[in-house]
Amino acid sequence: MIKILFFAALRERLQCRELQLAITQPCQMQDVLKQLQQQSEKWQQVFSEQQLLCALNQQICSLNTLVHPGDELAFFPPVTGG
Amino acid sequence: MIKILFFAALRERLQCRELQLAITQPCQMQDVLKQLQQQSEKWQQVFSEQQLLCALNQQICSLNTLVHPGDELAFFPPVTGG
Amino acid sequence: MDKPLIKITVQTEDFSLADEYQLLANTPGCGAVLTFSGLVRDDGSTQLQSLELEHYPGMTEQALTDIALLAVARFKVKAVTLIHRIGTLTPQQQIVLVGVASSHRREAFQAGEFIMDYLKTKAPLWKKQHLATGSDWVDAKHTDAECAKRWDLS
Amino acid sequence: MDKPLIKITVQTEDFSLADEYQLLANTPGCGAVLTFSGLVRDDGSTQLQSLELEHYPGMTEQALTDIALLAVARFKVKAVTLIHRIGTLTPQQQIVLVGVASSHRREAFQAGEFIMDYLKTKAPLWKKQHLATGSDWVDAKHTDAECAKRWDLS
Repeated sequence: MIKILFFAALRERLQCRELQLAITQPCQMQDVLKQLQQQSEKWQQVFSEQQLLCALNQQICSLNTLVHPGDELAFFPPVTGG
Repeated sequence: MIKILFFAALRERLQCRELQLAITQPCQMQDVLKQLQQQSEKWQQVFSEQQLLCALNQQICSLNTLVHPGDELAFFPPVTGG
Repeated sequence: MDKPLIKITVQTEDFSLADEYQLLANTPGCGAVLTFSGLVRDDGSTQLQSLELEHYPGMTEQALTDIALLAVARFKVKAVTLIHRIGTLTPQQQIVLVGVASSHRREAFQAGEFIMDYLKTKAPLWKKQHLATGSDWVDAKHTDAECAKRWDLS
Repeated sequence: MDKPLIKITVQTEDFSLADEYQLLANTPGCGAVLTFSGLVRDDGSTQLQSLELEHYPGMTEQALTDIALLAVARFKVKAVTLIHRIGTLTPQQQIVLVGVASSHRREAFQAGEFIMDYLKTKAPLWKKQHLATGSDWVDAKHTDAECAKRWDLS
């Protein structure tokens, strides 16, 4: 299993703060993203419209980064703190 | 007459804080400087050894700047505030 | 060199700039203290009622610690304080504080600006503005990405 | 744009950074407040007992006002506070405060650094240090002239 978190505008549009996804072997961030997009037409649309960053275990990462079972992933819009 | 002020290391070495000099017509800062150097051998030495800035009426100026009767001049070492 | 002093906080409560300044000014061998604070701006035209700050708990603290460590290593500063507020803020309230103590002024200015530029593009914080006419998420600024690039961070 | 608020003081008394910060933070439309303070540094090796600050009364105030006006014109900041102490100071005491309030962070950082670089090469102030072993006038730093050159000031 992996834990996936969503924040800010993405969280609101998906109406989802967190979900679990079953993976049994390492894959790339982009494979996870593809699987999320296939959840529904709405998810497909939200992910295609929104500019996104992703993080693996609380570090910003690229879509090529390898994901292992037990990891914590997150997707979110470009940050606007400060 | 013009008023001439000295500050910091220059003031200490000349043992002079302020003096008046008689001028009746406009001259350059460097003419005033030459006259000061001629005061004594000690003044000659101090002015030749010390790196100096000068100001006319409380604005930093160059040695070519014109001086008029009634002006306030100052000579001092490079500044070290802040 | 003494071990650099790093203080990182993510909090809903307000902070006292005076207290944080005093702490920094007490850093041994310090000759320069810089503080930068970001406030909720009300430019009069937007009728901003409040600003809501969401963050990624855990990752925010980690990201702020990383940037403080980078700043210390790069600019050899003696102390860094970094406080970011979350939750609901109103115009003129304090959002963020960056404090730096160093031997000389140049490092303090550089470290302070580096930290803010980094934070604006890398720390997982998001602003939602509540106006009289409705609410919307603040868009990331292109200029912030440009600022971060100056330090080879993106 | 509102008329920029400029506060210049040359004084023997200490100043309160907290009070000056609060004043700057109240500037209408301000989203960023930067403060920089220079302290008497004791690096442990010099056995500094005190620092004496001499200045050119009248010209110092004029020079500080000029640089504040230049900073306001160049960086479009909303408020500048500039306080310089004179007289005898001991290690860890505050010497100088530069405070800037602006809409955005970049102008505040730039104006703050510009003001310090200018002040270090153009304001008629001189430091004499009293050590356990004797007293001497502090030499002007070549690096300060270099810093001022970055802004085309020399």
